[in-house]
Amino acid sequence: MQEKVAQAPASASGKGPMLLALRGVGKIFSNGVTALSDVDLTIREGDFLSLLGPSGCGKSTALRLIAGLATPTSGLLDWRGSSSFDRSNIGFVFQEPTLLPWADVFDNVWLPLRLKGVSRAKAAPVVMEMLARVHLTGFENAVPRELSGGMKMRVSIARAMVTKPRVLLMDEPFAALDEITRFKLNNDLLELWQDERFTVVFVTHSVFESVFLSNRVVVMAARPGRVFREIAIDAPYPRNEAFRTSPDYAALCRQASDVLIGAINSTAGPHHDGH
Amino acid sequence: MQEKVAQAPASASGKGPMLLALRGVGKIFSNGVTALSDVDLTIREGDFLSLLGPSGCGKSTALRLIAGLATPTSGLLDWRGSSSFDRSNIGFVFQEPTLLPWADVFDNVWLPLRLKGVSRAKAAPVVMEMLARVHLTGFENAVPRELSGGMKMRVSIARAMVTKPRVLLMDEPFAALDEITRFKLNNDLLELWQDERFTVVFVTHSVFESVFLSNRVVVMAARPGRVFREIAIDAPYPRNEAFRTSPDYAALCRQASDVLIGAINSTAGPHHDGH
Amino acid sequence: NEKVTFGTNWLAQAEHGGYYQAAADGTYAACGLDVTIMQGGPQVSGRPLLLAGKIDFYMGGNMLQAFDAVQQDIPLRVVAASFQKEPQVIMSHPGQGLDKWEDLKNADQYIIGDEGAQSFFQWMITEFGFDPAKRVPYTFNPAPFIANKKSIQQGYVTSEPYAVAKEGGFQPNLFLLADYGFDTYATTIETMQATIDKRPEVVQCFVDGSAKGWYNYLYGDNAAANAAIKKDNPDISDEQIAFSIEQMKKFGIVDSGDTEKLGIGAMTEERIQSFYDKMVKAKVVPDDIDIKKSYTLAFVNKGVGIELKK
Amino acid sequence: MTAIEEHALTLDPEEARRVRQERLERIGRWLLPLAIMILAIWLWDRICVWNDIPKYILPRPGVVLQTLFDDAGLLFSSLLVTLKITFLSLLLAVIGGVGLAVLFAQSKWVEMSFFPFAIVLQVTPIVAIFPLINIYVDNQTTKLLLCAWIVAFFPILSNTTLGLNSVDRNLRDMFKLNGATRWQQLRYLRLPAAMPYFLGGLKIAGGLSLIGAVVAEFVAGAQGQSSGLASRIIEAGYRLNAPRLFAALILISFTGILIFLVLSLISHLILRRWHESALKQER
Amino acid sequence: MTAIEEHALTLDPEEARRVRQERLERIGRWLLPLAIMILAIWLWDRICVWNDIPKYILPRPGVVLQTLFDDAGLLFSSLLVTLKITFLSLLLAVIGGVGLAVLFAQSKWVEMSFFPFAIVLQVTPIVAIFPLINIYVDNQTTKLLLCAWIVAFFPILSNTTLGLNSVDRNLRDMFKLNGATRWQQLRYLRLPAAMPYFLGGLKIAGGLSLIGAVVAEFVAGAQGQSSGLASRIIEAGYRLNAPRLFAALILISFTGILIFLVLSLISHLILRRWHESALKQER
Ligand SMILES: Nc1ncnc2c1ncn2[C@@H]1O[C@H](COP(=O)(O)OP(=O)(O)OP(=O)(O)O)[C@@H](O)[C@H]1O
Ligand SMILES: Nc1ncnc2c1ncn2[C@@H]1O[C@H](COP(=O)(O)OP(=O)(O)OP(=O)(O)O)[C@@H](O)[C@H]1O
Ligand SMILES: [Mg+2]
Ligand SMILES: [Mg+2]
Repeated sequence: MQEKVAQAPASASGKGPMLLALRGVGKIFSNGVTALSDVDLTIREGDFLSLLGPSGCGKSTALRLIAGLATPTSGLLDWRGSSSFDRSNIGFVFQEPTLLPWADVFDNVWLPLRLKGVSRAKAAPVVMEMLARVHLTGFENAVPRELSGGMKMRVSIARAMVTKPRVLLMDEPFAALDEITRFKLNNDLLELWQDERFTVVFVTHSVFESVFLSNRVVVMAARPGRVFREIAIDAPYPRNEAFRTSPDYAALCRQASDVLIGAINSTAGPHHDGH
Repeated sequence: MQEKVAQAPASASGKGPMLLALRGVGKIFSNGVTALSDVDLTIREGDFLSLLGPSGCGKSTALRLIAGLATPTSGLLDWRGSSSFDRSNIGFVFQEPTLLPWADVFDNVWLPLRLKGVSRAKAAPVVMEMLARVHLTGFENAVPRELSGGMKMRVSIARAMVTKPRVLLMDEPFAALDEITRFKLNNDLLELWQDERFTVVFVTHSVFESVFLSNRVVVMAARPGRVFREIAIDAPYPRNEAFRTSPDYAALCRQASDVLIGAINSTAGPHHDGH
Repeated sequence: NEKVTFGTNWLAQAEHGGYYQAAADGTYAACGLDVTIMQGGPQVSGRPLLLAGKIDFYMGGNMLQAFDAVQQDIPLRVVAASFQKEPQVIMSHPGQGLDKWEDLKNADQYIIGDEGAQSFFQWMITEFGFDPAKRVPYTFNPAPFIANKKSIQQGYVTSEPYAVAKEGGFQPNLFLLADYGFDTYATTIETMQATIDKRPEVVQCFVDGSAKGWYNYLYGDNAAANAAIKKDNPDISDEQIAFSIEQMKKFGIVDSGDTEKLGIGAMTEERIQSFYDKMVKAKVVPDDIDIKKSYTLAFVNKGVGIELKK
Repeated sequence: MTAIEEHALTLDPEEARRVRQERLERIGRWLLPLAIMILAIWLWDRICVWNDIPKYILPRPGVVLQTLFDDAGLLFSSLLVTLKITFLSLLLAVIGGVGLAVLFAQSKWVEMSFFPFAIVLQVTPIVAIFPLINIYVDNQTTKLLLCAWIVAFFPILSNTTLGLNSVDRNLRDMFKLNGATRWQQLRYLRLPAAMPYFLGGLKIAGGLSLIGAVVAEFVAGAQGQSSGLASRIIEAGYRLNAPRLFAALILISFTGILIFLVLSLISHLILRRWHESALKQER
Repeated sequence: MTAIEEHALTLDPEEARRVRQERLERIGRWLLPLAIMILAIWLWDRICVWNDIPKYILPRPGVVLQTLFDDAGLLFSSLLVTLKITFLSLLLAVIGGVGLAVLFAQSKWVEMSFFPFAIVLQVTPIVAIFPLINIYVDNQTTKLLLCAWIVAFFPILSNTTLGLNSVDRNLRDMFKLNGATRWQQLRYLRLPAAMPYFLGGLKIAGGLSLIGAVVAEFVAGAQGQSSGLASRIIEAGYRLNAPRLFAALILISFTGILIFLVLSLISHLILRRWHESALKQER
């Protein structure tokens, strides 16, 4: 809320105050896999930052580091400006739905609010609104195993957004959705973002999606996972169907695509040689 | 193998002998949800059929019915021509990776062969080749929890293909992969399909992918799940990057997209009204 | 030599001395038996083995169970009574108002084992007004008795009083049940009618051997028997054994009354009948049991071994 | 409709087999166990007859049944006494087991420090420590409960601890991220997730608390007049009254089976919406 | 590097707290349980002294320790006898429990038909049926094993059955699709999936087979020289040799803890690569 006031009007490249900087961050898992190596990345308040990169390049790992669910084995995370950033201000959409299997859809979405002490009755309107946003009205009482893959993912998205977090970390939230629904949700998300000016770090596999949504696209390369190139998407917001069909968009997509191809080809390791 | 001989040369629309027909198939789950209603669909040998449709429209359910993992509550499946079709000739890529959590990547891919009595040593070259195809060389000894989401999915794909099944059912196999890798795997799959002439039923959310790969796209609509329209993709095989940039392709994609929008809008139910 | 097995009802102790003696010094062997002694324990019951014919002889506690057997149509016979007196005592703390038999029922707690509860305690209830609600099981550890001055506990006159005196540091009052009318024979030798019918000589040999064994154990050199006892039950101490023997002599447990003439193991019809009548009167057993079926005097009262008494 | 279905049956023999088997299974599910039970009883009878086993060793089932009828008053009032201890001790086992498991789940320290004591309780023979209990506990019911509880609590503790530690990592992360307190994490995540394990432990503990109640009475004795089945067994054993002994045993066995069935039902009702072990295979 | 890390510590107090706690935990994990154990023993001693508890009721730990030393020969040879029965019966419990669970997993019919018998075994007091065993089983070791087995097998059976029924539905479908035989499904899917449950049952059964061995000996009696700890306990109790009694109890307790630790280690080694309960929280 305060951010909205403190914030410069909607702009393309992040000009907000710095929220978080990853400085030389590396992550080596105990089995010896280097998931991330020497990642430098600055995230500004109000950024819509997309992470793009081949499978296994460390996108999810980066998100987990940012959320504080994992700690870097080298380097550091600098939450300057909000030195003790309250992690319950983070909304996280995991790559897998991660729902409580024993709770129904309503309870799953209610959960974050419940943990903050909001009663069922009080939470109900908010929860129902979020469910409507992800087109799940009518499924409040279904348990996860009665849902399709995409529906589960949408419950997960609703849950992450229900608290109106200041920072939203999303790990391929729309991967399991058809393109039309995906576009709709893209638009919804952008609208919301412009209204509330939270910060988004968005992992996606779709070049189109990343360009359409974000003001910055960070392309990562694998083995070891690292930042390959950063692309500023300087198109103005609001973006809509017109933007989606504009030549600017196409050009940016091509550019991002080329960078991604570069990233994939730069990947060391034997398994890409054959192709 | 015999199919290859019996088969007319690679053609766009399915002209092979009928493999399976769904006749008025409906599926109502015990919680009362109608997942499928009155679905008629004929699958010919050698078809590459894509199922396209909004989330929750019953694509996965249809695949499970075909595989015999579920039974229709009305209508019937007609495996004419191969009256007692051997289900172990089916390869299935589940929507979720569905790996054995205690087994490493090699063992997971080896599993279908192992169940057919193939020893580790004998299976090794095949397994390693499949792993190379999905770019996972070097990860043979990792267990699933040490893999990224996309890597898990690729293991699952490798597992489904390792037995060289006659029928391949794939439930959004590439959804968790970046576009570049996805394109590569698309090409690989097509090549393989043309060589071996197995039958593919392919669930995807990507209009582009469905058009690029298949000779028939079946668009489904939700609530109740049903076949909305079938689109024949009459472009000749082999298809390659040239096809991907051709105006034909773009037109077909636009057509499929429009049908999909129609399907989504035709969906009954309250949750789409607000949008 | 014919192999026979004798089951006792407790871990090896001096109260089984006569049998160990006869087994150790060759008395049984002399009349053609190769006897194995199978020791029992607090939760071990050998009687079913006797009933099933897996063992040949079993050590009965008192006559009541023999009566029960008749009642259940079980062809089980008492062939000899090693103890003329039931060595069972009730112990109480001195100076706690529990110094007289009549006062014992006022104790806070009666610590009585399961078997006791089914036999002499029934008699104590009906005959002397003990309160069944105050009974707690005796798990064969006298610590609760020592700890609770207002409690009474069962015990063998030959055994528990020693441990209580040694560890508790006081001499408990001892009330020998036999002195208050519970005049059953004890530590009997039981066998099945089939054994008596088919192998009377074996029964005779065992009864005679046991009698001789007891004489030798009580009055002769019992070192070998004690060694055998300690082998079976390494926890038992020499002092304890000495105490038990002394008490058996002092109270005439094994050798007193009828045994003077009839020899160890003696039983008389009159005594059994009189005990039965008492128990009927106390409503411990029904009055329609043909107790003649519970014993036979064919193998005892022959004065065997009296000459060994020094 | 039926025509179509029949058509399906001819078309797909595997399917046909499945349907037939399902129908059979529905009947067999209740009939077969009953048949086996009857067969077992018949076999018991035959064994007694064939081997000429005298009734004071192993009475024939008919005799036992007769006794069960004749002594019904005595036996069932005893059963009630035993059942009281059983249920109370099961309740205590649940409270104690879950309570301790929750405590242990708080930190590895606490677990490592106090689990040994739980094991000591589990492996200590009650007979051996009963004198201590007898000296320091006055109330008879308390003594019985304590003994029965010692026998029954461990499986619940062990299984619940395992369950609390088996929570999916991603869900745990999700809770952490949402700033859940320890208590909330326990209440909304770990306890529900541990449910299947806990219920498994409960099913073990159900039988154990019954046997615990019997053993407790063996060791701690009857409570005045109102003596439970253990006293009946001891008495019958001492009196060489085998039919009554077996009647009491049969009563205990059926009670055990009943407790198990009830606990299974509870378990099924709690888990049926989400846990694999309770889900109906929907096809 | 350290400079950077220190910088990180100042920047993120939560992180700093975590690191500190981790370090503490690593030490505390072994130190604390030891300290608590020592504290408990000290408390035991104090209670004895404060309340003037005579040594025939509850001897002071020093005395018990002394006895443990003095009677080491006797006690440890008895322990060995008991341990033999314990391990053999645990082995049989594993074989029997898993075997039955596998059998029951074959079909609901079999489970419904034979589970009742397993429950009957679980709830039958050994004391009551021992006479029967005693009559029909000749070998003393067999008798003891049978008793201990009856006590120990049920948790393994129950937990393994639960585990075999808790297999993920999708994995089951995958096997079905690949034409896995019943045996293959068991071997490659259900048994590995049931592992965590089985190991949980094993941890319960470990203690139970120890107590089962002791109880068996209580019931079946000692046999000549090679008598186990139960005989020591009975006789020591009867003779009011409390120090020896408690020395024997302590020996049983420590054996129980040791068995539990060993089984926990085995469980950890088997599960550590994949199951939540054994995974190190990697951050
Ligand atoms: N728990 C773990 N233990 C060991 N290695 C891991 C673990 N999690 C991930 N990795 C490894 O770290 C690397 C990066 O994984 P990550 O999940 O961050 O990839 P990603 O970019 O999200 O991929 P995807 O797009 O497929 O989800 C991979 O090589 C993976 O094998
Ligand atoms: N086991 C089940 N029990 C009850 N309802 C179910 C079950 N599985 C699926 N459904 C319902 O059936 C419908 C179709 O599900 P299905 O998984 O086939 O959708 P889908 O087309 O694969 O969707 P997605 O693209 O999101 O994966 C959904 O409405 C879902 O809620
Ligand atoms: Mg990922
Ligand atoms: Mg689906």
